[in-house]
This record gives sequence, C-alpha cells and structure tokens, in this order.
Amino acid sequence: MPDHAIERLLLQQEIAEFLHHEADLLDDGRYEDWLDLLTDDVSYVMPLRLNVALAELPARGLTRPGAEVCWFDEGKDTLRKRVQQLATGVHWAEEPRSRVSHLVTNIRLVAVTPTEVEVSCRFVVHRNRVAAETDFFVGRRRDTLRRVDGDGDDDGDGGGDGRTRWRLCRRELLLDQNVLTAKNLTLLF
Amino acid sequence: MPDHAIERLLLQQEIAEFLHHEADLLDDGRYEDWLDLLTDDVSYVMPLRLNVALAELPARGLTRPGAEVCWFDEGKDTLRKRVQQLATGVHWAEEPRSRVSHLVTNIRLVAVTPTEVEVSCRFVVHRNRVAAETDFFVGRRRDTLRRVDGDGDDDGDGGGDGRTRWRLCRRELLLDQNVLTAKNLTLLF
Amino acid sequence: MPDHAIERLLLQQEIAEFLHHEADLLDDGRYEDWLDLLTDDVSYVMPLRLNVALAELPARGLTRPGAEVCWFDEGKDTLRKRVQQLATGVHWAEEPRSRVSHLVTNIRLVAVTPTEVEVSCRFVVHRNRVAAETDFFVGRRRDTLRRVDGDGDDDGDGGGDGRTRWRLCRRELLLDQNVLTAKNLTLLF
Amino acid sequence: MAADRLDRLVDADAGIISRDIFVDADIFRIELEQVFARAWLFVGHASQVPNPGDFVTSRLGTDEVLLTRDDAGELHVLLNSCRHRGMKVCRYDEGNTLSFTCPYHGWSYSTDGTLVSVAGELLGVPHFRPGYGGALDRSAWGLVPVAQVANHHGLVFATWDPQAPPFADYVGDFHWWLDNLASSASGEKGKVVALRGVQKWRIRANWKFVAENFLGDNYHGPPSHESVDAVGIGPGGTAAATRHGAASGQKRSIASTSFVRLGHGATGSAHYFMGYPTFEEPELTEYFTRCFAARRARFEQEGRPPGAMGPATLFPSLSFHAGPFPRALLVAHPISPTETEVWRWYLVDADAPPEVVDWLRRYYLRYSGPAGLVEQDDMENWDYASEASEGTIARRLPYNYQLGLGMTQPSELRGAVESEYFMTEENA
Amino acid sequence: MAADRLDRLVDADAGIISRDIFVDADIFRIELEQVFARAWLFVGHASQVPNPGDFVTSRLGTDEVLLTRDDAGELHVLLNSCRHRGMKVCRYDEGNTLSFTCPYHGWSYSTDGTLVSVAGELLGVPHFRPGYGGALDRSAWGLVPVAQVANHHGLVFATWDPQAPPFADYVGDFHWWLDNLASSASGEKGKVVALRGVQKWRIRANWKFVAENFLGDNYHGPPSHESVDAVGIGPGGTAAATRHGAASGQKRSIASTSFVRLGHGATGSAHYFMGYPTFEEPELTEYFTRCFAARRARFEQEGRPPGAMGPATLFPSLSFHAGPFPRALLVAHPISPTETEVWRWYLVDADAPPEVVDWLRRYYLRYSGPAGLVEQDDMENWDYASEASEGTIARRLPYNYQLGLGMTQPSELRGAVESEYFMTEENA
Amino acid sequence: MAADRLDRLVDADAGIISRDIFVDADIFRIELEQVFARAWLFVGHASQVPNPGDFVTSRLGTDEVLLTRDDAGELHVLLNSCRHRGMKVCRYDEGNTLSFTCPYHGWSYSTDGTLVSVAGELLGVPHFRPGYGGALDRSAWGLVPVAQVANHHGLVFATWDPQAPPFADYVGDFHWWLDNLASSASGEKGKVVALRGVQKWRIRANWKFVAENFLGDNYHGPPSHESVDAVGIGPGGTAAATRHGAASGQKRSIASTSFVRLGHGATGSAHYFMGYPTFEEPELTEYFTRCFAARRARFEQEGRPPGAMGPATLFPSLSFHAGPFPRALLVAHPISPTETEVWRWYLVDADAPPEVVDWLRRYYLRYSGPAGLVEQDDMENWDYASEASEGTIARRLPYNYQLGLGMTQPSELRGAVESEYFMTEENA
Ligand code: FES
Ligand code: FES
Ligand code: FES
Ligand SMILES: [Fe+3]
Ligand SMILES: [Fe+3]
Ligand SMILES: [Fe+3]
Repeated sequence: MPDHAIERLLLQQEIAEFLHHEADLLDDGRYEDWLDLLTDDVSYVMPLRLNVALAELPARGLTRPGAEVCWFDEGKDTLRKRVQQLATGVHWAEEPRSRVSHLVTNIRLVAVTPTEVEVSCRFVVHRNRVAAETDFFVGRRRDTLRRVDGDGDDDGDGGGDGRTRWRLCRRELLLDQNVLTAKNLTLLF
Repeated sequence: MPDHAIERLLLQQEIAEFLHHEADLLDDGRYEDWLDLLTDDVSYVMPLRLNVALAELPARGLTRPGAEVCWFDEGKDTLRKRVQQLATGVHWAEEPRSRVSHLVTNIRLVAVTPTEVEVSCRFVVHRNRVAAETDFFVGRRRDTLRRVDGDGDDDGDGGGDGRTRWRLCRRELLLDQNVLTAKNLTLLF
Repeated sequence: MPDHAIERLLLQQEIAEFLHHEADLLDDGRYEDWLDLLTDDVSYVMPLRLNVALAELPARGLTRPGAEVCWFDEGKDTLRKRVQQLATGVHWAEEPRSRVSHLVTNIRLVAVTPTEVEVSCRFVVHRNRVAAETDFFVGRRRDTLRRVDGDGDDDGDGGGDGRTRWRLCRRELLLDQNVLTAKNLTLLF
Repeated sequence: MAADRLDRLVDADAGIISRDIFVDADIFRIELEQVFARAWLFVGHASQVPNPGDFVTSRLGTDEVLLTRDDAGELHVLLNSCRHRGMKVCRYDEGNTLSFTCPYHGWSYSTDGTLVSVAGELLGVPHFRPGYGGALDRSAWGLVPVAQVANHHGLVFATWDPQAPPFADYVGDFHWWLDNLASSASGEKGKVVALRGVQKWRIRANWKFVAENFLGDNYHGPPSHESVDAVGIGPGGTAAATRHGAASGQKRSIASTSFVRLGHGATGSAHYFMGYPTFEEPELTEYFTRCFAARRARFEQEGRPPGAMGPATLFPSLSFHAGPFPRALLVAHPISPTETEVWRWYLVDADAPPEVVDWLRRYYLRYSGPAGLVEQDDMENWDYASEASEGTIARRLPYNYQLGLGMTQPSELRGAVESEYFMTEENA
Repeated sequence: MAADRLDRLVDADAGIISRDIFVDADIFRIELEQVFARAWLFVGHASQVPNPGDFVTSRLGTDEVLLTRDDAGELHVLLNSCRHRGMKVCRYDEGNTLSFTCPYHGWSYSTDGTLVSVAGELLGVPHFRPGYGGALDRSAWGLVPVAQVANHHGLVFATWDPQAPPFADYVGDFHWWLDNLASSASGEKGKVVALRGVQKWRIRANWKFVAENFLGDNYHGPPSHESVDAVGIGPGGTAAATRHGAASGQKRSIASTSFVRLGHGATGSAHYFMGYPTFEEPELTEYFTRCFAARRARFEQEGRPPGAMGPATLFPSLSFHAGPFPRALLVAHPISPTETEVWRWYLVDADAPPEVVDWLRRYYLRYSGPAGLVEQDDMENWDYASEASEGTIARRLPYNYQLGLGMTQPSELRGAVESEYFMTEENA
Repeated sequence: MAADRLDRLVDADAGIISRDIFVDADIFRIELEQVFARAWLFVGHASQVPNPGDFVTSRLGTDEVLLTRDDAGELHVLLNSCRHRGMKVCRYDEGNTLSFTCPYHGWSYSTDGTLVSVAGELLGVPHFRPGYGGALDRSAWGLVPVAQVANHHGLVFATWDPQAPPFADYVGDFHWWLDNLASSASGEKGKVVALRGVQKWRIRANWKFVAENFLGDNYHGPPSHESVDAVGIGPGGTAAATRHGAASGQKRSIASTSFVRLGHGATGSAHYFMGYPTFEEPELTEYFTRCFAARRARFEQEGRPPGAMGPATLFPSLSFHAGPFPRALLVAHPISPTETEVWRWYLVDADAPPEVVDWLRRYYLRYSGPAGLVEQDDMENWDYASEASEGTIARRLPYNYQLGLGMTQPSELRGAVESEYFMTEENA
C-alpha cells in the first residue's frame, strides 16, 4: 500500500467530516458551537458577481473583499453578532426560525501544507420559512482549514471528525446569483 | 498507518456505497429490491415541521412519530403496499412514472456500535412528471443501519457495497417544508 | 487490513477527485482544459426521456443515441466546436458568461476492469444568467473512465486527482425533465 | 361579469356546466367575494386549543386567522393581520401566549383580539399618549374578529358575514353528518380530539374538484382507486370495501344525498351504515365491537339515523369522512383558479386506548393526505383535469353532469334529494 | 379591445409596429381566440404513428391533442380532455393502444375518439345503464375532434375552425416550401420520416419572435450567429454558408418572399437553390450527388421551382428549413405573452442509408434545438428582446420594420411579393 | 379606474388609507404610468463612470437604462432597448466601450445613444444603403434618452417626462438632505464616491413599504430592531443609538419632517444633528473629529442647517441615510404589487484614508442590504405585511395612519411640516 496515498485519503476524510459536522451544527441551530470552529482571525467573504465582458471576467467578474461592496466581508466579531442576534428570539427575520439544509458536495483538497488545507466544494443551501416561502442558494466555496492542537477524535467513537484538529480560517463563497432572488441573507453559509 | 482510522474509513465507504446503491435502486424503479434493503422491523418516519417560538423549538418543532400526525410514520407493511401499488401500472399518480433523482450528500457517521451505525445526511429528491411538473424535496435524514450476515461484496468486483452486510432499520426524514408545495408524496425517500 | 478493500477505496477516491476536478474546470470556464480530460473517441449523450406506459418503460422510456433525437449525441469534434464558440466572446447565449455550479453526488463505482471504470452519480447543474434568470438541471449520469498513462499526481502535492491517469470515454446523462424548462443547453454537463 | 353570463355557465336541466367555473379568473374572484367571504367555514377543532392562551393559526379562504382560547376559556377567531400596517401578527403555527405583539411597530393584542389598552397589561400601543395624544380609539382597532363563530361539538366554524344565517340553519339536516364527525365511535358527541399536526399542501387544481369529489362522486372510486383496491390498505388487506372498513357484502340502496339549496352533499345516505372491520389485533375488534354496540343503543335513544357516514362536503370547502374508518377532515383553501391549499385534520376518540389511536392514526396516514395511497390518485385526477380544461378550445366545452339526471327522489331530510347516482353541481 | 386600438398597433406605411403586440396580455388572448383557434396548425408527422393503434400527444396552441391512427389506418386529431370532467385522458407521449380509458371515472374512447358504446368493446361508460338510464348520447360525447385535418404528404395539419378555408387555399403557392419539406433529398414527396423523439422546451419570448425569425429575417444572421460562423459546423467546417450546406460563392438575388395576405413567408425565393456540400466521407457526397441529380430531373419534370428551401414560416407558428441542410420543423406554442413552448421535429429521407441518417441527425442536433450551436443565440435574442420590451417606457415605443420598405416587387407566385430585404409583419 | 375610487383610497382627515394601494394590480399599473414614468428617479453615482466610455446599467422603475459617459465626458441616461426590435443592447453590469452593438441584427449606438451613422465609426446599421436605401432616419432611431438629467453633486437623477419640473423645484428644500448625502464627512459637496458594486435583490413587498420606512417611520425602530439593539453593531457595540453613530444622550425635538406636496420626507429635522462615535481605533476618531470640525465651520459659512441626516425618502423610491453613519442609498424598483427589486449603493469620502473606508464599508454591510443585521428585520416586516394584506377580507380594511395626526407644526422649510410622529402617506 502506498502510505502517502492512504494518508492523503485519511486527510480527505477528516476534512469531509469536519465540513459535514459543521453543516450539522448549522442546520441544528447550534450556532455557538459553530463559532468555535472558526479561528479568531477568520475571513468570511461573499463577493458580488458581476456581468462583464468575457475578456474582463478574470479581473472584474467579482467585487473585491477588503475594498468593494460584497454580500459578506467580515470576521469573527460580526459573525458573533449574528449568532447573538439569532439567539435573542426577537430577530424577526428568523423568528420563527427558518428550516435550513446545507448541502456540501464536490469536496476536493486543492492545496495541502503542513499547517493548512485549502478545500474546494459546491454548496446548496435550501431554506423554507414560515409557510411556503422557499429559497435556494447555490454556488461554490473555497475554504482554508488550519491545523490546531487536538487529536481529532473528541467523542471516543473511533472516528475523527477533526473538530479539535482543525479550524476554519478563511471561507470564500461564490453565489451563482447576480440579482439575489431571496429577500435576505440571514443564513450562516 | 493507524489501523482503526483505516477501518473507520472503510466503514464510511461501505455505508456510503450502501446509500448510493439504495438511491440507484429507487431511481431505477427497482422498488422490490429496495424493500429487501430494509429490516422487517424498519421504522420509516417523516414528521411535520412546525413554526413555534424559538424557546419551544426543541420540544415542539416536530410532530412526534408514534403519536401525532406525520407525513410518513410506517413500517415495512405499508411500504410494501406502496411498492405493490406502484407495480400495478394503474397507480395514476405515478402513471406514467415520474422521473426522480435522489441526491444524498453530507454522509456522516454519528454513532457506531458493533451492531448498528447511525448516519446523518442531507437529501435532495427531484421529481419531474408528465411534462414540466417539477418538485424539489430537500431536507435532512438520519438513518440507522443494522449489520447482518454476508460479506458485503456480492458481485465479485472487488468492492463492497454493503448490500448483504447492512439493512436499514430506521429512517427519520426532516423535510424543510412546512406547507408542502408538492401535490403528493408518491415517492419513496 | 484487507488490501483489496483499501485499493478499492483509493480507486474510489481517485475517481471522485477526477470528477470534482472536472467540475472545477467547468465552473472556472477552463473549457480547453476540460476537453483534455476526454478521450478522442468520447461518446457524450443525453437522450430524451419519454412518458410511456409502465410496461414499455424499459424499452421505450429513452430515445436511443445513435439513431433517434437526443438533447446531445456527439463526440469530441462537436464538443470542441462548443468550446471554441464559447471562447469567441460573441456567443450571445453565453455572453455575458452564465454563472454555473456543477454538483456531483452519489459517486458509485458500478464496474471496474483493468482498463476502465464505470461510475454512477447524480448531478445538479445550477445556472444563473444576466440578472435573475435561473435554471436547475437535475438528473443521473453514467460515466466510463479509461485508464491512461501517467502517475495520477501531476502537481506534487501528495494527492492524485487522476488528471494524468484517467480520461472520460463515455458519458450518458439522464435529465429528469421531459419538457425542458430552460431556454437552452449552452452548458457542458 | 354580467348576470347572464353566470346564468349561461350552468344548464341544470341538460346536465352540463361550463368549464369556465373551474378555470376562469373572474369567476374565481367572484367566488372569493360571494362564497368564501360569506359562507360558514371550518376553522379548527376545539381540542387544538385546550387551555387558556392556546392558539393555532388557520385559514378562511384566502385570509389567515388565529383560533385562540382566551383567559376565560372562550374561543375567538381573529384575522391575523395587524390593524396598523397589516403585518401578520403571529407567524407561529401554534403556541400559548398572553398576547400577540406585532413585530413591526409593537402594537399588542390580547388573545381575544382587543388592542391592549389597560395599564399593566402587556405593552399595548407604543407611544400611545405622546404619539396619538391618547386619542386612538383602541376599542375600534383590535384584531378583526369574524362576524359569527359556532362550536359544533368541538368543530369550530366561522363566517365573516354578520348577515349569514345561524349555523344550524346553514347546516340544516346535514347536521347528521357533522354530528357523526364530531362523535366518538360509540356515538358520543364532542368526544373526539384532533391528533396534533395539520397536514398542509398545495395542489394544482380548482378547489371545486376537491369539494365535488366528496359531495357524492362515488363514481370515481373504482377507476381512480383501482391500484389501492388491488393492494388493500384496510385491516382485511385486499377488498376495496375495506378501504372504509365497511362490512363486506353490504349494498348501498342510496348512493348519494344532496342538499340542493344549501349546497351540502354526501355519498351514501343518512341510513346507509358501514360497520367496523375485523382486525388482526383482537383488542381492536373488541374495542369497536363495544363501541358499535353502544353506538347503536345511543342512536336509537337519541333518534339519530344509523348512517350519515360520508364521505361528504359541507358547502363550500369542508370535506370529510364522518368515521370512524376514517374520521378525517379536509379544507380546500382557494389560492387561484387552478391552485388550492389543502389542510387535513385527523380525529380520534378522546378516550380510546393508545393501541386504537395508533392503529387509526396509521390507517389515516396511509389513506389520506399527500402520502395517502388513496388520496394520491384523486389529486392526480383533480390536477390534470384542471390543467386539461385550461386550453382555449377545451374551456369552451361543458362538463357532463348527466349521471343520475332525473333519477332523484325526495329524501325524508329537509331540503334533500337522494339518488343512486346524482351529483350536485357547486353553487358557484 | 376596441378595433381602433388594434389599428393603431401597426403602421405598415411607416414601417413601425407597436411593441404591445409582443408583450400585452389582452392582445395575447385575442391571438389565442382569433389566430390559434382558427388557423391551420401543424400536428405531427404521419410517420410518428405508422401502425393502427399508434398515437402521439401533440399540441395546438394552448390545447393538448392526440394524433392517432385508428384500426382502419385513418388519422385522427382529438382534444386530449375527457368529455366528462375534463381529465387529460392520455398522459403518455406515445404508445399503441386499443382505447383510451380516463383514469378519473373510467370513460373509454376508441382511437377514433368515439365513446365506446358497443357491447364487447373496451369498458365504455361505467354504469351506463343504471347511472344514465342508458340515455347518455354517447355519439355526442366522444373526444372532441378538430374540425378539419389535412395530410400534406405526411405533414399533418389541423384546424378547430369548420369555416377555415381548405388547407390548399390556406397554403396557396407557399406549398412549394411545404412540398420540399415533405420531400426526400431526391425530391420525392412523402418519402421522409420523422426521427423518433420531439424536443420540447420553454423559452421566455413572445411566439412571434420565433415566427418572424424564419419568415424572412435573414438580417439577423451575421450579427446573431457570428460565433458559430467563426467556428463552422457544416461539413466544410468553417465558412458561414456551410451552416446550410449551400455551395459557396452562390449569390441570392431574392432575399425573401412574403405571402402578404396569407401571412406565410420565407427567406430566399422559390428559385434560390442551395446545393449540397462536399463531405469528408465520400459515401455521403456520393449519396447526395445521386439524390440531387434525381431531384433536378424530377423537379423539371414536375414543373417545381428549384428553390423554396427556406427557412420559412407557415402562418402562424410552423417554422422550418425545407432541407435537406437541415430539414427540421419547429412549432412555437404560445404559453403567455412572453413564454413559448417550442417543439422540434427532425426529418430524414425514408430510404437513406444509416450513415446518411446518422450524419444528418448529428448535424441537426448541433444546429437546432436548445443545444444547437446556431439556435442558442437566436433564443437569447428572442428572450431578451421580449424582456426589454416590457418596461413601462419601452412598450410605448414601436419596433422598426423599415428594412426593405418600398423595395418589394411582385412575385410570380400568387399573392406573394419578393424583396431583397422586406420582412412581413405578423397579422396578429 | 374611476377617480372616485382613487379618492376613496385615502382619508387623510381620519388617518386611514386603503390596503388596496399596497396590493391592487390596477393601482400598481397606474403608479407605473403616473408616478414612475413621470418622477425624477435616481440613476446612479457619477463616480461609477469616471472615464469616457464608462457605463453601468441601471433601472428606472420597470425600465432598464444605461448610464454612460461619452467621449466628451458628458453623462447620458439611455433606455437599454434596441430601437429595431427591442433587444437589450447591453447585458453587462458595467464596462468601458466605444459603442453598443446590438447582438440581434447589429445596429450600433455611440455611448451618447446616437445610431452610428458616420463612415469610419463603429459598424452603424448593417446594410444601411442596400437594405434601407439609405433612407432610415438614423437621428430619429438612436437609443431613447431620458427627457431630463440632473447631476446633483454626483448624484445622477433622470425623468422620462419632458414636462417634469426642473430638478431643483422637484426637490425643494429637501435639498438639504440630498446635499448631505452628496457631501463628505467634512461637508464638502461632491466629495464622495460610490464603492464599486451595487447590491440588487428581490423582496416580496410593495415598494411603498420601503419608501414609507425611511420617510419618517421612526416608530418601527424599537420593536423591529430589538434584536440588533440588544447586540449592538456600532463602534460602541451595545446601545441602540450607536446604530447610527449618534452621540448618546442627545434627544430629538423633531421626529420627522414631511414635504407634504412634494412627497419627500425624513426622520428627524434639518436641525437634528447626529455626531460621530468614539472608535476603538484612535485614527478613526481622529479622522472624524477633524472632519466634523471642518463640517461645522463649513456649514456655518454656507448657511446650511446642521441636521438633515435622515433616514429620508425622495419621492417616490429613493431612500437613504445622509451619513456618514451610514451613508447609503436604496432604490425600490417596483416589479409587481407585492414584489420589489431593491438596489443599494454605499458612499464614502472621496479622500478618506483606507482604514476609514474599510471601517465604513464593513459597517455599512453589517447594517444594510440583505445581510444587514438591521435591514433584515425591516424586510421581514415589509414582506409579511404585504402578504397579510392580500386576503379577501384583509384588503377591505384600511391601514391606520393616525400616529401624530393633527400634531404637525409648520416648518421653516418651504412646503414642509414637522411633527414628533406624523408620517406622510404616499401620493399614489
Ligand atoms: S403593523 Fe403592526 S404595529 Fe405597525
Ligand atoms: S373525467 Fe374522464 S371519466 Fe370523469
Ligand atoms: S433588435 Fe437590435 S438590431 Fe435588431
Ligand atoms: Fe377518491
Ligand atoms: Fe438564426
Ligand atoms: Fe428599520
């Protein structure tokens, strides 16, 4: 058996478990626990996607986080505010709470260093709210996970979901939509 | 190589193959074969999801299978009736047969015992029917698979899809919708 | 550890990486690179799906590539034309370029020979175009990958995404829709 | 729309009805104003709000309402729209509360709908004194109540029309059916409870297809339900009759009963009786044997006819099986000419043992609702009959209502006729 | 809608047409009643139903129909909606059957549309004797047939209007185009078959953009199709002209032909001829060389003009290339002012060798339909022209139809004019 | 719609307004014709197109337009619909170009909208000479420009109505608010730039809920924004007041200002002043201290009132915070009675240091837009107030506009009244 291939496989599985565990926390409404998965210096961005001529697409197809208007461009502080707001019970846009499913697919390791792993995936976030109000958010995501201390298996079940070994330090979300057809982005992506 | 990690990985893969194989059976219309994947005491439930105040969500956000109104709350007997009805060729709600895709993502082992594995996942079930009639069913699923006899590889291709090693003994489906926007639930989920 | 099971697992992962890498190329608009993933004799088909009586479904539920009307039934030549057309910058149906996400799920090896692997999966292809124009394409896919020379790891990162080891030689796409609700199929699936 | 056009829509003598009634947008708007804003409509079951402060949201036609029980135990049916700027005051399906506070500008209403105005009560109108100079007439700006409420042994009805006839007059002798719906298997009125949870779903059909289906359309059974009859979902497991738990071999002499002027109707008659099946589980057979014996005695004593079991429709949109096999309600809320939101409630004896409740519940769920093996095929027909009637040519053609035409006979019930085949048309 | 408003929509002298014709809901409804319910519309190709009992579903405007071949081999076009309560009787795309049994209440119809009424036939009307007292006039309640059917060498047309002129009058001298569509490459009429499978898809454009595109809008070609011209999809692989297989270097003297009163029109003329290309595969070149030689001889003998190859539109909604490069039909079914369902059929010589059929099939598919490299760019323009004409200000502006205005010359064809640039407006 | 019906919609004396104004399709169409086709509407910020050839696409009501800067540096606002067949000429959000070439038939327009007609220019009208005989009057067929454009210190407005009053008259004394919106923190007019990127999203609410919210509805703040007030998103991090960066403890004497005849309005008054907060980052506090000192001096010198900070709405659909905490614009584009497309621009001082720009940008994004912690709860209320006003019964009820009724006092501003509570109704 090629050991490095197996190691790579275990890493892939560990990352996938981390991301699936994260999605479970979000869909369970365990937002405080979700916050714990982020590094303190996390960068969380969702730029706008613009219609420009083909030749200009690489340079101008996205707005630039750090300088231009985005849907999200924030760090842990603001994300914590969101979580706190959700916990008040009077954040009307989420009271009653929406029912949300985060689907994560096409998980692919695009860069592996001793300290960080960069992961590409696709997402579908589906929301139903109140009665028949329904939204789909579909797009691509690029995450960077940072290795931290811990043994990766904090529940003694023989598996490792990376909860104690990894933290999310950067997430870039590319929603396919130009005009957002949902009324808001109360969701954590 | 840490053996227990590799074993865990093989288990994960075996479960994933089981679930994907199951989805293939359903989308191929091989419902009788699908029934064979279920234990005789299978519990198959899809509760209603209610809008209640945040504080009441844990206790009252779902109707209770076994006691309250659900979309589905049944065992193998009723599921077998469904399969038989589908085979008649005069079950008008499925004649002509709908075209269905079961997408299963975020497969995560949440509990492993010597006899059972509990698995969390997300699903999208997409249906097109007759001409342009289209429905999406999106939500979360919690399955319990029970280990049975067999070697897990019944086709001699070197892989094991768990068909002879596992049976589904419990499935809980949480559809995101409150008001169902589809006209029916003729589907097997 | 059962070596053949681990080998199978590595193969499964290699195929998954190939397919995810492919999806990344498509969603990045790197169509020329995508073409390189196909064998010269690739067969790329998407038949129509017809409403027929249950008993006739196996024989007449799909139109036959090679003889009847399909959405796609082509080889590398025509696919290359599509890629060239997309590169002109005046292919109005894709200028400005649509924003597309290819989601691939339920990846399952259905047949493995020394030279080829047959893979079943599900896809969601989501497109947003210009402002709020949105389409979902959902269905099943059956791919055949052919083993070619190469070491499967062309970027030295310790992983192998099969870019140099595999080529797609056959793709059958089964869209769930009977009446296509999208105005066109400018996409590469 | 000119009256003569409406006249042309129905030719009762010839037994033909224009398809426009089922697909036309103008007629649909007239129905909303003339039917749904004036009729007695089903709101919910009193057992859904057993305690003071309990509430559930419901719907009356196109309007959302709250069914509440106030501190005095009184039931209220209130429009779920703030009087200030119209916000949906309550967006929960159910709960228990002291008051409803609007999330927009904070107006607060008691569970009886009054705008909170007494010091010490919860919140009230923010800035009442400085902003309104205390001049806002709070008694005039409470949540709008329906004009009339009727609690028929637990079945709660309401109408927006103060001029609507009293509920008893509206129902007439059709009350035998409602009485049964509201009664336990042993025939005791008011001794049923709604299982928690209301199924709600959208179909792409005109609401009248739903009403008509229960109003006496026993004609559709064998063709529509051929597949479930082949499979069997009753306790016996095979014969069609066991869908409803009827004793096999029994023959209906009267196939349907129509309250021509009132608009209600039922399959079967007030006398046609369906017994209980024999169950695999002896305790179930025993329970229903005991209940049906008590029922027979009670009905004789109270002078109630033995049948009136349905399926039936109370004009315009409440359809039901009066039970116990099954005992379930459906309301068809109009959304558009070809869209309807269906709500389903399921009732069980208030004092039935758990195994009986559980059997019934499972039976109801495999029978009705979007996952019901029976109802699925009905909805397919309602939907594609609606769609296929929308075409430019198709909508010019009438529907055929000649089945049983001229075969009716007066019933002993006031205002009703009986027929082996007649189907009343909707009074649209 | 007042007649004067309709008058104001088109100013033919000035060459301007109101955008309302393309986006207004009232005008759309008038089109359905006055155009689609009265015109001759394309139903399908006779080769789709070769055997007795064969059927396919089709569409005439907003109505779904069945194209059937009865036991006697006769073709029928029937409204696919049950006469009883309107259910879509048949929900298959194709099949072979002895009768159509409605899934709702079981009425059964023969493949010729008659309600089954003879003992021994399949099913008939359930409860015919007890329920209808045998009085239902079954001959009056069959599936509604169209008023007239015409089989033009395999191309099946129908109209709902009994007063519609005979098909030959409706078509007039435009028949040269239909004749070619219905002919093999060697010019033999009726010697083509439809490949199995009809592409059906929805676009967000007014149906008239589609009609107009084929009716003589050769003006859009170079800008709209710049990308495919750059790439080349014909056998030669590069030049624009090879899209249609024309011999290079040839020049059109007449750019379009318009049947002003009838509403039909075509790009090119009855005389403009496009030859066959040279293929990489010698057997293809050989096949078409043989065919075109035979064609020339046959056309001379039959007095047929050499051109009439299209693209062309038969009023109102059948557009086509008369072939063979390509030979394909498109029907634009109106759904709403800005939604259209497009159906595409592809025709090949009935007796062509497999390699010819296969080459043509692949060529058709890369040319037309939602995946067609050519048609994709048309649809993008139709859709966004529709959308950009909906704005409050935008819809006040007329479209410009001045191209070729006043440049027409009478054609030798009855009722037609020719022009290098003229485009007829739709007679909405 | 009869004038008397419109009269019945608003009873200003009683302070009640019909819900029809918010949900009725006929009234909505009248608004498009009478309000949006005639009013001065916001197009974009001049800094979005700094260079010759720059363009962005924008929207005026239901029409899409191009905001361009031509070679001479002049701004143009042009309907984005080809004069030939209506195609959307430009489908990019932004760019720099020499001309717009229509993808359908290739007509080309200069950045000033004229149909290219001089030899040597780009493309022009294909086949101009042979197809139009050179007779097409190209000067009459350019892209349709708006009737009037106004550049108010970088804020670009336009109207389709040549009879519309000059922009200055339309704005009246409300200009103090626009001046501030167009000024840097230190009060220098025209010294702001728009951050690149316009947020665009759809809500399911009537557009007037948006307008009204900014027009003086300070009443909704505490109930609607209770959750964000609990959390705090300003630099101080907790108190409600810090949402807008106001110095704590300050009290508004005037809660709102209404330009009754013009239709504009604002929360607060021309004199109510909100200062800058104290930041964690000393360089930010320092920057704004410097700016506000300069501002005070400048305002005194120029005779500008210290307040006029908003939130405010310029009739009909431009709402904004005049800044700097925040300085952001929103336009509510009507789509249907219950659908609106919202566009948001964010402005910063043209010469602010990067850390200031960055802090403001992040603050704006967590405040406003679909992901804004504040605005999310507004949209929830607008949407469900719209939905809950659509029911058959609900729409019969008026909204209550009695808050502050009769409490207004004349303002020193021409045509305005002030109130602690008054909210102007829309002039629909
Ligand atoms: S809308 Fe309810 S308080 Fe204003
Ligand atoms: S609708 Fe066809 S039989 Fe009744
Ligand atoms: S629509 Fe623009 S050139 Fe014809
Ligand atoms: Fe039924
Ligand atoms: Fe074209
Ligand atoms: Fe607000």
